[in-house]
Amino acid sequence: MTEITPAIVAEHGLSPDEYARINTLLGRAPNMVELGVFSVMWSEHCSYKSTRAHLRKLPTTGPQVIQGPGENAGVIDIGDGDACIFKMESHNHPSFIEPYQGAATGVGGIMRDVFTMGARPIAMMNALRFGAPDHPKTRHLVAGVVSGIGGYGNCMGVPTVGGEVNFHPSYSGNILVNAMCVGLARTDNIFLSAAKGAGNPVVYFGSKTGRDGIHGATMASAEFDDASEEKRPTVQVGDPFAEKLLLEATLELMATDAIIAIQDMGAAGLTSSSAEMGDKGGSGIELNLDMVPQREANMTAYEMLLSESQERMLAVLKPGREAEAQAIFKKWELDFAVIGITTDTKRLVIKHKGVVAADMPITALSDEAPVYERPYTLREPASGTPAYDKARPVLASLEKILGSADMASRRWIWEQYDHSVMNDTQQAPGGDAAVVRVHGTKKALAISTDVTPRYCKADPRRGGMQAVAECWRNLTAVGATPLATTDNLNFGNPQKPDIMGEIVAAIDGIGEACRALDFPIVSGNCSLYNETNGEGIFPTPAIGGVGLLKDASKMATIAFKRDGDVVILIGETRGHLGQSIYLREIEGKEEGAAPRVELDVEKKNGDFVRRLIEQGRVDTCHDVSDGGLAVAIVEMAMPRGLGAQVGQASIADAIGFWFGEDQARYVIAVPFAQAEKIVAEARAASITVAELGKTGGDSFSIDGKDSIAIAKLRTAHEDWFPNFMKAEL
Amino acid sequence: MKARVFVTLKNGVLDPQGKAIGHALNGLGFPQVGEVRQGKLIELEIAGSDADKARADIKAMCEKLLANTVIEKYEIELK
Amino acid sequence: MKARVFVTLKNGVLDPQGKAIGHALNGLGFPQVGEVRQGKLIELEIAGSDADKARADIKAMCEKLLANTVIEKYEIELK
Amino acid sequence: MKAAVIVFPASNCDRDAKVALTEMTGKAPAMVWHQDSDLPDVDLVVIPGGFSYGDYLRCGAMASQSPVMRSVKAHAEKGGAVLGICNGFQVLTESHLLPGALMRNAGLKFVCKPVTLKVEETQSAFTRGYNNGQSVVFPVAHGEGNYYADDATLDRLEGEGRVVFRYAANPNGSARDIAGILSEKRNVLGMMPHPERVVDGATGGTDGRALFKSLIETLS
Ligand SMILES: Nc1ncnc2c1ncn2[C@@H]1O[C@H](COP(=O)(O)OP(=O)(O)O)[C@@H](O)[C@H]1O
Ligand SMILES: [Mg+2]
Repeated sequence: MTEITPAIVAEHGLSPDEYARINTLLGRAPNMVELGVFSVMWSEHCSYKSTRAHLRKLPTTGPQVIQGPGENAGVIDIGDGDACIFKMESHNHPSFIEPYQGAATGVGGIMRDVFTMGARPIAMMNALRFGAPDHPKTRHLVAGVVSGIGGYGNCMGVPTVGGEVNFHPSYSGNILVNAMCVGLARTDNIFLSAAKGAGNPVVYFGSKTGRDGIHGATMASAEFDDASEEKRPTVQVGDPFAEKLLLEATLELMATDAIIAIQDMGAAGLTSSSAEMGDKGGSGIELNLDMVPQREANMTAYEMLLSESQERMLAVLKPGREAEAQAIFKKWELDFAVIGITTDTKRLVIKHKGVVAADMPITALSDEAPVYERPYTLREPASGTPAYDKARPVLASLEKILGSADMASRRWIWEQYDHSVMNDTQQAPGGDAAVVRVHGTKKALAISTDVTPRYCKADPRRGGMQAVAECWRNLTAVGATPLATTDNLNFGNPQKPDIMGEIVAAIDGIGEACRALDFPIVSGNCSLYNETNGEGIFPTPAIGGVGLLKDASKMATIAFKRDGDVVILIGETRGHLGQSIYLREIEGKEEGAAPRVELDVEKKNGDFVRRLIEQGRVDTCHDVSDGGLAVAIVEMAMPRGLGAQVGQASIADAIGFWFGEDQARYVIAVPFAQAEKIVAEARAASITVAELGKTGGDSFSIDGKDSIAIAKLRTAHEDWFPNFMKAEL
Repeated sequence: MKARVFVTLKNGVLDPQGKAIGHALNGLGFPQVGEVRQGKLIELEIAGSDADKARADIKAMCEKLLANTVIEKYEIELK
Repeated sequence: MKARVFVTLKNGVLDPQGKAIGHALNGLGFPQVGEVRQGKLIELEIAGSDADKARADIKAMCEKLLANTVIEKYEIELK
Repeated sequence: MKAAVIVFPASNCDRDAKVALTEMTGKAPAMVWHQDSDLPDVDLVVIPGGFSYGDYLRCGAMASQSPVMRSVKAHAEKGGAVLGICNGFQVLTESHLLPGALMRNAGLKFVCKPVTLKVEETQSAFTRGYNNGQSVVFPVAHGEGNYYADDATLDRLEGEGRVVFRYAANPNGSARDIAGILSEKRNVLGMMPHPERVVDGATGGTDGRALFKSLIETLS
C-alpha cells in the first residue's frame, strides 16, 4: 500500500494542518482512497472553505423563494403551481485547457444540476470572459468555447438565449466560462438530495464510469503555472446524446413516486454525490464499487471514487422500486445498477473486491471541512475622473466604440446557438434580457447575466452592487418583475489578502443590492484561484437574474418601431466617465472611479418603467449601460434601421452626456400623443426625465448638426466579430 | 507526395461517437462488433520530395492544428 | 480481430472542411500543403478469426451504416 | 387529418411538432417511439428536428435504420404524406426516401437564424396554401444543411418541379440554394427550415401556418 508522504498530501492540495485534521477526525491515518476523497471534498470547489463565512451574509429568502442555496439549484415560485429552478456554474479551468470539451461539459453539468431537482431545462445563458483579442490564444479559445456550448446545448434541444462576453488582458491566462441553466417544474414535484432513512437502495444511472478528469475538483481550485500545460489531467469529454437520454429518463422516473433522493454526479462524482446525500439525509451510505458500471478495465477504488465521468446520476429509491426504475433506463438504453444501500451509521463505507476500501464519518467530509476566515485587506477604491479631450467629435468616437471588441455585436456567437428550439423564445439574444414563455401559458421568464469587471476592479463593493443593479435593470427593461438571482463569483487567489478583500467587498456589495432590490440569491458557485503566474483576473462576480412577466404580450423590446416616436430618457445623467468604455476605447485609459450606484433611485426608476410596460403604454425600452446614452440609442435604431434625431438635454459636456455611464437609466420611445403624459407622471414621481428627440429617418443625428448613417454604424457594429474570427478554423 | 494523418482519441478518453456506432452495429445484426472508436482521417498533398522533411512538417502540423493533443493522438503515413 | 475503415468523400464532392484545413495550414506557414481532404477513420474490434467473413461483414456494415454511398466511398483494412 | 410524430433518441423538436400540429388540427398527433415497428393509421407522418443518436457518425444515419423507418417507408410507398424537418430531412435522405445528402454547412458552423425562403412550387400537398414565388420567413437551426446531389439529380429535381423552397440568401452552401425538396411522387417533403416554429405569432411569425393548412385541406 502506498505510504502517505507529505509530498502526496501536498499533491492532493491539502495543507499539513488539513492533513493533521483528517487524522484527528478519523482517529487514524487515512489510506490513499480516503485521502483522495478528503482532497476533493475539502477542495475549494466542493467545500467553499474560503468563501463560506462570507456567503452567509447574502440574502437568500423571500416569499418567492422555495429553495435557497444548499441544494443542486435554487427554486422560486412563479405562481399557478409553477416553479422556476436555476443555477449558474463555472467551467473556467477545463475550458482553458480544452475549450470545446470544457465548455460543453460545463453546460452538461449545470443542466444536470437543474433536472436533478425535477425541472425540465428551458433556457441556457452564459457569461464568458476572454483575454485580449490580440493574444495568440484568444481566437482559438473563443471558437472552441462557443462551439462547445452550442454543441452540447443544441443537441439537448434547450435554447441558449443569451449571455455576455468581454475581452480583457486580465483573462489572457484564465478565461471564464460560466453557464446558467433555467428550468421549469411544478412546486409539488421538486426533488431534493437528502437520503433519508436506512436500508434504501442506492442506484446509479447514466453513462459508465471511466478514468475521466480524476482530480478535476482539485484542479479547479489550484493556480496555473507554465508547467500546468504539461501535467494536464485527463479532460472529460461530454456526450450530449447520453445527457439528452438521461434527462428524459430522469424526468420519466420522477413521474413515478419511487425516488427518495437524487443528486447528479458533478465534480468529484461518486464521492461528493454520495457524501452530500448522506449528509443532508443524516444517514450513512455503503457502496459496493464492484457494481458500478465501468468503461475501463481494472479501475481502482481511488479512480472510481474520484472519476468525473459525465452524464451520471445517483439516487436513493424506495425499497422494491428498483425494477420499475431499471425498466425506464433500459428503454432509454442507459446503464442502471444498484450500487449500495443507505445505513444508520452516518458513515460512508466503500467496498471494493470484497474489502473495505474506505470508511469515513460523513460529517468529517462535509460539516467538518475547514472553513477559513482568510485575512483580507480592503483597498481604497479608485477615484476621480481622468482628463480627456473635450473637443473630440462625438460621432466618430461613437462609430469606433460600436465597432470595438467589447461593444460589437455578438451575433457571430449567438447564431451558433439554437435559440428558438422549444418554440417558447419570445425574446432572442440581442435584447436586454432573454424572454422565454412558460410553456402553455401567457407568462414568461426574463433572464439576464451581468457583471462589469472593470468597475469591480476599481471598486469591488460598488462593482458588486452594480452587477446586481444592472441585472435587475435588464429584467425590468423588458417589463419583467425581477424575482431572484444566482451568482458565480470568479476571483483570483483567496490566500492573498488583497484578493480576499475583493471577494469580501464584492459579496458585501452584492448583498446590499440584493436586499435593496428584493432580489435574493438562491444558488451560486465560486471559482477562485483564477491566476496565472501570480496575475489574477479582474474580480468577476457574475449575476444571473430571473424575472417574471405575467403577460408576455406586453413585453418591451429595444428596437425602435415607429417613425416619430418621442425618445425619452429616464434617470439622471451626470456624465460619469470614470472606468467608462469611452475612456478606454478613445483615450486609452482604464482609470477613475466606478459609477455611483444609488439603489433607491435604481428601484424607483425601474419600478416606474416597469409599470409603464405592464400597462401596455411602452413597448420600446433599453437600459443605458456600457458605452452610455449614444450607444443605447443607436442599439435601438440598428435592429430596423430606423434612425433618431436627438439633442443634448443637460450638462454642458457633450462627451460626458453621450458617453457617461451613470446608472439607473432607461431610454424609452413612445408615440407622440403619449409622451407628454409620461413625462409629467415621471416628474410627479420625482424621477429625472428628459425628452431627447424623435425617431425617424435612417441616420443618427445630434443637436441638429452632426449625423451619421445607421447603416454605417451597423456595419462597424456587425463586422468586428466575423472579421476577428475569420482566420480561425 | 501524399500523406495520410490518422487522428484518434487517446486511450481512456470517452468516445461518444464510437460508442453509439458500436451500439447501432450490434442492433443491426452485427453482434460480433466489440469496441468501436471513431477518429479522423486527413489526406494531404505535400509539395517536395524529401520524405523526412515532409514527415517532420506534418508532425508540426499535427501539433499545431490537426490534432488536439490534449485528448487526441496521431499517426502519419507517407506514400 | 481489429479492423480500420476509412470513409472519405467521393472525388468531385466538395469538402469545405478539408479546404478550410488546407487554407489554415497554408496560413500557419506550411505553403507546401496542397489539397486537403478530411474523412473518417473507424476502428472496430471484431470477434472471430475468419478474415474473409470479417471483410464481408464490414463491407455490409459500410453499405448499411458506416458510409453514405451517395457521397462517400470506403476502404477496409484488417489486421 | 390524422398525424403521427416519430420520436428518436435525442429528437428534440418532437414536442414543437406536436404543439404545432395540435394547434393547427385541433387534435394531438400520435407520438411514435422509434422502436415501434407499427405506425398508427395516419395521413401524415412528421419526422421532427433534433439530434437523433447525437448526430453521431452522420446526421440521420442511425435513425434511418430504426425499426419504425420500415413502416414510414411503407406509408410513403402507399402515397402517404411524410414531412421531414431539419434532422427529419437528413433521416429522409439517409433512408433514400429523398435523393441527395445533407453535408456540413459550408461555413463549418451551426447556424440559427430566421431566413427568407421563396416558395418555388405550390403544386404539392404541403404548399398549395402559398402563392407561387411568395417570400416567407422560417428559422433555420442546423450544422449540416448543405444539400448535395449530383448535377443530373439536381436538374431532374428542378425539371420536375420538386424544389419547393429556396433560400433568398444561402445560409449553408446548399446546392442551387435548395432548402426543401419533394419526392418523385410528391408525397414526401424534406426541408431544413422549421415551419413548426412559426405557427405561433408570439415566437417569430406565422408563415408556417399555411404549410399545415395546406396539408389539412389536402389530407382531410
Ligand atoms: N456564490 C454563492 N452564492 C450563493 N450560493 C452559493 C454560492 N456558491 C455556491 N452556492 C451554493 O452552494 C451549494 C453548493 O454549490 P456547488 O458545490 O457548486 O453545487 P453542485 O455540487 O451542485 O455543483 C449550492 O446550493 C450553491 O447554490
Ligand atoms: Mg449538483
